[in-house]
Amino acid sequence: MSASYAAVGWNKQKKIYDWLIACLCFIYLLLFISVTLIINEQATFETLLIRSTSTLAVLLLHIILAIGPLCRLNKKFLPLLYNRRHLGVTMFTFALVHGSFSLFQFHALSNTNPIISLFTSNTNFGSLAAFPFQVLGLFALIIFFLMAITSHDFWLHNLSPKVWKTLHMFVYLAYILVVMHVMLGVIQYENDPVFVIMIFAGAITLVILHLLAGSKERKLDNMKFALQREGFVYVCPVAEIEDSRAKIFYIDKERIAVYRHNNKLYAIHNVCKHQGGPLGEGKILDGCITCPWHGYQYLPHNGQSPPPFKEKVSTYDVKIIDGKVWLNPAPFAEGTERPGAEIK
Amino acid sequence: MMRSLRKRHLQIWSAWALLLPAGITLAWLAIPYQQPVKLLQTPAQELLPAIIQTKEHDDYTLNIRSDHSHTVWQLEWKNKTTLNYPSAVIYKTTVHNNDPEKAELVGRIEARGDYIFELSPVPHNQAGLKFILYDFIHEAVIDTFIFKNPFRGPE
Amino acid sequence: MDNKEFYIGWMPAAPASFAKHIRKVILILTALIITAGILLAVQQKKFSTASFEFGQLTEITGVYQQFPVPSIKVMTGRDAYGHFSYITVPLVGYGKFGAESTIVELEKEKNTSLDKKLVTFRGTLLYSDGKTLLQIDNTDKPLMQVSETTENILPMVKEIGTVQLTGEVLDPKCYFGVMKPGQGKPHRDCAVRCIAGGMSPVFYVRNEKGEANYYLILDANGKKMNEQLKDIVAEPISLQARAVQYDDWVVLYVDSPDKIKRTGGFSWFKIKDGDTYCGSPHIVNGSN
Amino acid sequence: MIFVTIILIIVALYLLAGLVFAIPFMIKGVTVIDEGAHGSSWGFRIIIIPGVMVFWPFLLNKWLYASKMKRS
Repeated sequence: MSASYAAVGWNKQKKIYDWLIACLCFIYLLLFISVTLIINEQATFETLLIRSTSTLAVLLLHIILAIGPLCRLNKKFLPLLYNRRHLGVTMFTFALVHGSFSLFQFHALSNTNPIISLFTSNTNFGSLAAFPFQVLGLFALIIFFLMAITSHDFWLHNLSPKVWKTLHMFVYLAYILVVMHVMLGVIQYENDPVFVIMIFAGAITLVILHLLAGSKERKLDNMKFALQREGFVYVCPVAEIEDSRAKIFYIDKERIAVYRHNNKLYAIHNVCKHQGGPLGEGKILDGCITCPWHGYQYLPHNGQSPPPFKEKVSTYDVKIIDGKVWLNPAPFAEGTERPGAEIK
Repeated sequence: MMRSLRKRHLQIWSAWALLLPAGITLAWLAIPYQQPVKLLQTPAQELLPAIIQTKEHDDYTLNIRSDHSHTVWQLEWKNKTTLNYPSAVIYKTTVHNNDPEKAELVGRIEARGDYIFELSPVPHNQAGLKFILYDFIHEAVIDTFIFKNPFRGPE
Repeated sequence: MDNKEFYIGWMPAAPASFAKHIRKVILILTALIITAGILLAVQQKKFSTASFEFGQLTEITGVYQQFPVPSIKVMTGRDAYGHFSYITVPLVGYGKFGAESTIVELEKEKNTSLDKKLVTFRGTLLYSDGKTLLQIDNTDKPLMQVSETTENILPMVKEIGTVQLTGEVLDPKCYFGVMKPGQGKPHRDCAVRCIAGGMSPVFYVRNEKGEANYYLILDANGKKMNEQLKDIVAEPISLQARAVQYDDWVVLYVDSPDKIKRTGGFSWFKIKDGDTYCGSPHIVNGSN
Repeated sequence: MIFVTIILIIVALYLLAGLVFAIPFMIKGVTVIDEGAHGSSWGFRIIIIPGVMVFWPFLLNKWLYASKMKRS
């Protein structure tokens, strides 16, 4: 939304969300540190700090990566998605503490600059067992850093949603880097199978969730519409569209949402201008189509956000013949007013 | 979400479905195995058969050993836990002396393992036998043990 | 899903069915976080009992020796036969440096060689598993006292013979006190820095019970070989060397870097038994 | 080693240039390229500094383009 930016746009739900993040992180750190100290009086502060922050960051990363596909599989997970970037910044902060403290611990006070030492101490890139795993962690941290610094809506708006989304998809690369950082790093020393099983279980869970969500979306994308007349395509009977809701159709490589509002049908492009959320999975609230992801709103008849906001999406023509909905997949310019089709 | 991104997601995760398990498995198999070896031992003395006196502590056990004819004597030191001192040296002395400088060195023990030290004879008229476990780097007595003088013979 | 229930983040409250579901999810997450925290903490390897007396300075008096590594020989007493017994305390420097640069500076300051002189050093102790080391740092003004004359103490030397050993090269400062764990892969880069910084490398060999032997490593001429060793630290290696005991430390003289081989690899490739024997010790005459 | 050093120096210089750029950008540029920044809080301006340091050539370009558009 284009109202004046604030540092953090807190509202009631975001505050609850942030409190929950803080509580979960606190519980984890407290448990990890106190259990370690109970069974290992000899544990040192440095190692506790390095291990507690790194394991917490890896846990948070798994949660973050699971939220997306879970929401696509079941809408009731949406409240987790709403403020996911705060979870991401929290994860980055712990990863940064882990990374910078490890850099100090293992490389500082030596005959070489710590950052140069990070790249040059171990150059066994050809060996699996001796591989310099720290570099993997550093690259993952750089990706998390770029994501954290661009997590404000200012960047989404100015880098364009497409560039922003692409940048943030590098998190998948960062994830595999983190997994290998752990596997070629601490697991080579702490070779207890429990650690390997945990990381394996985490990876498999994420892979399954993403593939399930992806194949669900693919079904929608593979919809076929046989009946065509004068550029219009028959999509469904009118009765299938509930009031204040929409159905999404994939025609000519675009997703179009057909909304029912005040006994009329309107069609707009399915992609929200904010983060590309699925508008057709939203609902009409106060006369506006509301995106399920972050609540961005558009008027059904012209695809424009109500003032003072300035977002616009494409609109389409839709008509009803004998209780059947026909949709023309040729888009009008973003924000073009269309009359809609009256339901008799 | 845009279609290109949707497609990219599915492509990435299909690739990850193969790469992640492969990477994890390979890295797991690559954990180097360090073969335990036989350690270098100083030639061990023969342990004498009879335990004459013994003292138990949470961290160690001390035995005074002898052969059946009571002609040779040994101090056996068995660590039960890992000791944590920069130095741990055993001295043998009379009951009233606490100064290691005036005592005779028996030997040094390390953090783990069992040790056997030969004991030099003590005058028969000496009342008892005292061992001092001394950390001479911190200049502190760690522990003292008083035994009956075994050289007086069995009572 | 109920048509009326629709979630938007900026509304003050989520619809009841969403709230109920999310409460369940949060419970599951809490359980996950607790399980993971406990499991990860419990399954860590035991931390070693090594100690680093950080912030606590101790004075040690003994004979400084340059060979085999910069160290102080401290007399512990006289046994029943009148033989003196010594503990050798190797010296390490501040941070990831060996003691040599500090010693060179002290020698320049005093304008004399410290080798074989009776000295009192002030420094920070680190010790573990029967080995004790002293960190000397110029900011602590480490040299308290130095004698005028050299002491002529011959070490008790035992020629052990050629040995084939499998173990790991460590930097002694981290392993014997400063870091836990001070060995293995996570610590590898630090060990590389310490060895590159002139710390005397230590070879660590263990048996099934976890009992260990520690050796100092020098080349065939008794010179440091840190440069050749720094690339193979913190991984299992096998080496062949001539072992000689000097009082309470054994020195391995490695003829050439070819005699050092990596043995790490896929974990099912166990090393053949023949490679791991340890030469039976025998004593050759007790002098240099 | 020298290669790594050179790369690190370049990265450091790039970020430093970004920090220098961030000052005029915070005061003026941000409102030129994004209307949403009008009347925005200082908290917001501070929170985007790390991003400005990284993406400054892109923002500079956008700023120049926006001021050219305004003039013409």
